[in-house]
Amino acid sequence: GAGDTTDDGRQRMTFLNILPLESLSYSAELIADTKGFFAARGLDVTFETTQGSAPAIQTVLAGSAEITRIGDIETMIAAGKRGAPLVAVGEAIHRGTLRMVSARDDAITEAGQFRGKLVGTPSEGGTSSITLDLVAGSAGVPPAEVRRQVVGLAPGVFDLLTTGRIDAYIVSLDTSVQLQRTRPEAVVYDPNSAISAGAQVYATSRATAQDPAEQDKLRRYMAAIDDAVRFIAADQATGFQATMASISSKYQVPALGDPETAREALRGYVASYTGGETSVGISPQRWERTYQEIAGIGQLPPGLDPAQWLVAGIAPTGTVTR
Amino acid sequence: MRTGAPMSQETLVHHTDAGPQRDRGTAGAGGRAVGLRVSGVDKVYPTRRGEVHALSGIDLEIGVGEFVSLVGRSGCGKTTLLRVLSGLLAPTAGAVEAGGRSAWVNGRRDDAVFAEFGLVFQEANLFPWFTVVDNVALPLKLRGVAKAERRARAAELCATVGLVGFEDSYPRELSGGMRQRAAIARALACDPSVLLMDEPFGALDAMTRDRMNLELQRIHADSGATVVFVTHSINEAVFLADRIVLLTPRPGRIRSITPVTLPRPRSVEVEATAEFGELVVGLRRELDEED
Amino acid sequence: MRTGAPMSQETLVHHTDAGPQRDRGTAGAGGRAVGLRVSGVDKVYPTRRGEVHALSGIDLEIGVGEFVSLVGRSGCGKTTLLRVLSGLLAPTAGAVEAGGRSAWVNGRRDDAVFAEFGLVFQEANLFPWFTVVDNVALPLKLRGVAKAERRARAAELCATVGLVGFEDSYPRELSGGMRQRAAIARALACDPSVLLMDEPFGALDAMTRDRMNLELQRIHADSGATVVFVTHSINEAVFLADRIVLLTPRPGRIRSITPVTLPRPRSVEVEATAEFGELVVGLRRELDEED
Amino acid sequence: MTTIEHTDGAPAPTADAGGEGESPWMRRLPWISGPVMLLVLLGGWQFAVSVVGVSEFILPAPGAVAGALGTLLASEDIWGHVGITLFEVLAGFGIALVVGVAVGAVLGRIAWLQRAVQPALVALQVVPKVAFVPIFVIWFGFGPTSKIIMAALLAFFPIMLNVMLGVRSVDRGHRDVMRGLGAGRWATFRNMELPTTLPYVFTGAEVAIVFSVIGAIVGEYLGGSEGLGFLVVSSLNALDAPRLFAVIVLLAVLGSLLYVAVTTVKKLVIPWHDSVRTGV
Amino acid sequence: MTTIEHTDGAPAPTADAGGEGESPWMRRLPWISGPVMLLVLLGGWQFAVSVVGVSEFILPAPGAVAGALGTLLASEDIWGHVGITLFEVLAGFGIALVVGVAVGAVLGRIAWLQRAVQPALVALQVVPKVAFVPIFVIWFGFGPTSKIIMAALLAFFPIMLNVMLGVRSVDRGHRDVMRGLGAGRWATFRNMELPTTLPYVFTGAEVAIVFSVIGAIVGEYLGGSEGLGFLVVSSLNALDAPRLFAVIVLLAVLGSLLYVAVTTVKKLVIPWHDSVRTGV
Ligand SMILES: Nc1ncnc2c1ncn2[C@@H]1O[C@H](COP(=O)(O)OP(=O)(O)OP(=O)(O)O)[C@@H](O)[C@H]1O
Ligand SMILES: Nc1ncnc2c1ncn2[C@@H]1O[C@H](COP(=O)(O)OP(=O)(O)OP(=O)(O)O)[C@@H](O)[C@H]1O
Ligand SMILES: [Mg+2]
Ligand SMILES: [Mg+2]
Repeated sequence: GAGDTTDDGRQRMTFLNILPLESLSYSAELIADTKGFFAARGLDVTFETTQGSAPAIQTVLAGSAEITRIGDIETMIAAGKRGAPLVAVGEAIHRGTLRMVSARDDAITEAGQFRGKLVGTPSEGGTSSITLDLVAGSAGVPPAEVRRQVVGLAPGVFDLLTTGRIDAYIVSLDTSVQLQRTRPEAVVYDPNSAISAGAQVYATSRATAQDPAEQDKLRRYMAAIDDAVRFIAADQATGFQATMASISSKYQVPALGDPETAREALRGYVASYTGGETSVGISPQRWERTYQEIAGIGQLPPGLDPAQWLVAGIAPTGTVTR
Repeated sequence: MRTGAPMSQETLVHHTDAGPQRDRGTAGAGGRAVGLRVSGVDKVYPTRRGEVHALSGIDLEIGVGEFVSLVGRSGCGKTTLLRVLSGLLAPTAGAVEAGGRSAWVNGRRDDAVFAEFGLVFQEANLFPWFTVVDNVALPLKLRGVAKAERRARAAELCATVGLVGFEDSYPRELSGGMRQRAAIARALACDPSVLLMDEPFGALDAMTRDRMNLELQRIHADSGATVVFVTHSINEAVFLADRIVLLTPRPGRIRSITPVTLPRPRSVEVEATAEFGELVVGLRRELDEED
Repeated sequence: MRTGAPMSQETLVHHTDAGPQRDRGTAGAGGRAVGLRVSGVDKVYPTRRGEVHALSGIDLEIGVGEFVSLVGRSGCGKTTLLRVLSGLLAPTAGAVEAGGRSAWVNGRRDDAVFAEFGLVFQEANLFPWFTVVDNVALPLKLRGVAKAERRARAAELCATVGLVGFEDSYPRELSGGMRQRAAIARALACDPSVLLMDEPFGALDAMTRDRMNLELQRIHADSGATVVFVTHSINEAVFLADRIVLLTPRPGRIRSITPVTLPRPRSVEVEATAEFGELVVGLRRELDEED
Repeated sequence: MTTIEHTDGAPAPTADAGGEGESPWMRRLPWISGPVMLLVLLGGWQFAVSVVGVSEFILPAPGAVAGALGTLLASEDIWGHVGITLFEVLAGFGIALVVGVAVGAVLGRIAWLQRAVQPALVALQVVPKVAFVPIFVIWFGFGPTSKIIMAALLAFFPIMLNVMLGVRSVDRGHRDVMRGLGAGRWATFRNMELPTTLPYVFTGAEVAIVFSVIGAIVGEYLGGSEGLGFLVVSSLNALDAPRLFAVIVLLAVLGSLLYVAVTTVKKLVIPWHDSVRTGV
Repeated sequence: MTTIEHTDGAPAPTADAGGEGESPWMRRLPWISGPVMLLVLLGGWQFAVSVVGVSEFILPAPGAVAGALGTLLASEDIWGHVGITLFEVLAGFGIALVVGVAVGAVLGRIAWLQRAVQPALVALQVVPKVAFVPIFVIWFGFGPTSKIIMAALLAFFPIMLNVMLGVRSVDRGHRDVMRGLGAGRWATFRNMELPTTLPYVFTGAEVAIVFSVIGAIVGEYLGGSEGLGFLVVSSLNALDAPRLFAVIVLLAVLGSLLYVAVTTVKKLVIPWHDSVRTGV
């Protein structure tokens, strides 16, 4: 709903989450909402869920929502390979949040070990699969030598590991934390040690990013996210007491049911928040590096200018300190 | 149509005792205004095994208010002819007219022509989802008669056909003969000006049948309706009809048309008269000759 | 059962001219071995509107090879009694026996008792997915007769009932009377030792009916089958039966049992005899008295 | 020779039993068999978990699920989710019923039209709806509309095909009666085709209500943050197996209740039909 | 007074037209209407893209899709995917047909059993299958088995319910005939219930074949790396809209062909039934 305002004069905008909103992955959004950072910036943000990033991109391109948060890989492929008028305007999670889980008796701790393995992915042809290509590629393993199998996402997938149906599978940061706590035999591999791709960026359509009125909303949105990220990072000192309380005041996040796991996951997210050069900005150098990595495994044509898919001046500059 | 004209007895005698082919071609309505007319009607049923020629060169005029019986051997085409007359079956060739209007226009039935027809089929064809009284009241319902009124009229008709006490039964709770009687009541419900009946009393015992015959005669006299009545009982045909049309099979043709000049109203005693006996014997002989 | 025993004529006369309640209670099989026996049979149909008492206190013994006709007014319970005899309907009270075995054991039908029964229903009940010859051959198919053999036998039966040329037609391509004849052929297909027929000739013209009557008489004589034959024609009942059971309605009770001692085989001329006439008139009078 | 007296308590003889109503024993049966089946299911489940040793992440123990169900039912917003899903299912089913009966009745009578549009209808069915989620969003927004459409799409086909079968199964004799009475299209539909077709409509509806539930849930998977389908996804994401199965139990109960509602309506609307008198 | 002569070429009169076979015109109609409908569809589609301006990432232009379809069909492994999906659909449908007819026939005859197990069958239907994917995988592996089960599950219900309706719609007179002949259960089924039920089975099968396609595709979404469902998801995730729609077109064609196959079999198997004689 572009242009609409609420009774008290706040502007409405829609954010698309590609997972259920009630997950720690969206802590920044949840805090910005519950702590009133959006309201303070004159925004009334509606969260809508789409299943996966592809519909989110399509919906943003169609103008039915202003902004979404997706992987840098998807953004580049959409813009670079498909020519979609999609641009990144900010980045809150600077380090990849995907993790590869394997079982202790056949643990995977290095990229090279993926050769010949059967890896479960949540969905076919998406970020997780390309991330796996990148990881394997970083150790000189061609993508074709890593077999993969869509296993979806369910509590029982880990048992496919233990029964030997798969050798590893790809999960999100929260899930990996939870698995490590509930399944002692789980071994987690962090792809950030091998690749620089994997950040999560705020994306919008080029048309939205170029419209001055919309630009203003986006700017305020990113500012509120900046506030939220700083709030959470600062809250680490108190063991995320305030963060968890604030989120729980409005949202029923299942992960908060187990505060220890939640703290662990939040620590991971804070590491990701603070892992960039600026708080919510995109580092052009890293952006370029990511492009090179993806082009290196043939998922993007070589010789493009990835800066084309960036719109600077929307995310506030400034760094966070932990 | 609801003129209540008394039955005229001056119908022309078309029947002679000469050879079996006599009287084919034109069969007049007997001096009355023509109510139903079929001319040159052929009916061929296409089946997987080839064509079945059910009717061939049927010409027949039926006067307004006339009572015509159709007799003939099983499978000779009586039902087919009745269905052609009722507009339910398109003839393969030939024309059908009712009340001076052509029934078929460009291969489509002209529904208006058949609006005042009452039909009784060889099967009862009651709707299992309606009770007896609702089945009987159906024609009234279609004409928009109010519920209370049509139920009252239907109850009356149930009494006429001897179904008192079964008004609220479902058809499956009736015996075969009772079902057929309900179907007759349904056909009478909207005071039809043309009544086409296909062996309506076939499933009835003699007593009930006699009573129904008298009832039908009364209805015919009171309403002045044109009636075409298929039966396999020659006695019944003679008892009821002004003219008797005899069909021969394969393909169905009109073999003869016999006028019945017995005075009306006829009582059961008429069956004992010599004239009645002669007519019956004559017709039976004709039927027997076929072999 | 396939004894081919000649018809014995020494059946006991149970019928007297005394009051309408005479002869109820026991109705013997007339000196033969008992083929079918019902005793104290009551049938009550429960309906939404309360109970319909269709049969009350029926006691009847039918001898092996005997031909019994059931007559009575429409709705008096003929079909109900036939269905009870055929084991299709459980009596509300009372016992049914066939060939000395009880038909109902703990509320379940003993199928073996009815294995050699042939049934003709008031409706033809042909299967629309079978051709005429396949419909007729169905009982043979169920008995495991080879295809060629059963088709040959079925074709013979089609000829018996006058359906030559229609063997490969589907039922919907037949006239009403032809369908009923196919149903009769089906009932005859497995040479039943007991034949239960519900107004089988109701839809036939007089000629065809006479022929079928003669045919049925021949079959009965040749096979020695026990036959129970529902009809609404008293003439037909007298012509065919050894004994005539007259039912009165509401609830259905046996009013009288009339033995017919006319010599067999009977030809059409028997209808002109005084004895025949007396029997018909007597039965008709009895029926008329009911009102 | 035994004399039988059928009294009310004894099981009715099988012959013509249909016509004689059903015994009270039959009517009470589901109330006995239901719990028995449930116990068997729970037993088998518990057996799988504790003896076969199926991982509790794949199949949590019944006790754990019961606990999660308790928590779920105690939470305030569960009824909101149930209500949303119920609304979507009923709305989708209602649309499918009306459109399915209308389209089925028309196509059943007009053979050339049926031949003409059938391929399109089939294609519409098999096309994967995931592909159209963004179009749905653009056209209908994020609300329940797209889920209702999903439910209606899945429910439509069985109803339509069954109505078509029903309209074509009309007895020829009955059709003759109506044509003989010169009944118009509407009167014919009202008095003959509809009653003939109702048993078919109900069979279609029994299939359809189940598929509308599936449709609504799938719709909720694909987008939105409300309803039981969303709870399934969020439990999956939270790796909360007991809660997942608790939601599944809720869904199974909801589906069964809706199904029972349809069969109950059937019994009220078409008491004359054999499919009612001999059971269900 | 006009004299009518119905010759072969003229449209048959509506009265009893059903009994007189269908005109050649009718038989040719789908071959005319099909392309016409296709053109209308393509026109509307092109209109949406070029005039309404739906984004090409949501709805690519027909031309782009045709191009992608060409590429897709030219690639070698597409037939492998089609084959896998076809196999899953047919296997699932076959299982559903056999089990559905058997269960439907049994439940249709034994009312108490039907009452007892119906709730379980309904619950089985509405339960979201995503939750059981890991169980499926552990029990049946990643192969086509779990997709076949999915297809069979979705297809089973309409067949079963229609068979139940069919068995209960058996004419009472026909039943009397078989009981009068002392026919056993199997003979009764073979000669009476099956022929009566076949039109219902086919209506169920028409619904079911469509739902097996849906089931197999959904199964492929949830796991596995083969088949058209896999191609849908991978195209979707790669944001390759033209390819996505090319796969959808393939699916629509596949589904329609399967549907036409079922109706063709119907025409061969039950030529006597009205639903055949009055059109498809
Ligand atoms: N299924 C049923 N349910 C309720 N009542 C029934 C049922 N079948 C028959 N009846 C009633 O039982 C009585 C006897 O019916 P039955 O069919 O035996 O008569 P019938 O002598 O065969 O008559 P007809 O000569 O007309 O066929 C009738 O009053 C009828 O209404
Ligand atoms: N729908 C049909 N398809 C093919 N042939 C048919 C059809 N209906 C009737 N016939 C054939 O047409 C002929 C005449 O049938 P019709 O029903 O008119 O006879 P009918 O005189 O009414 O006989 P009945 O007294 O036995 O009812 C028969 O040979 C029959 O086989
Ligand atoms: Mg006839
Ligand atoms: Mg009867």
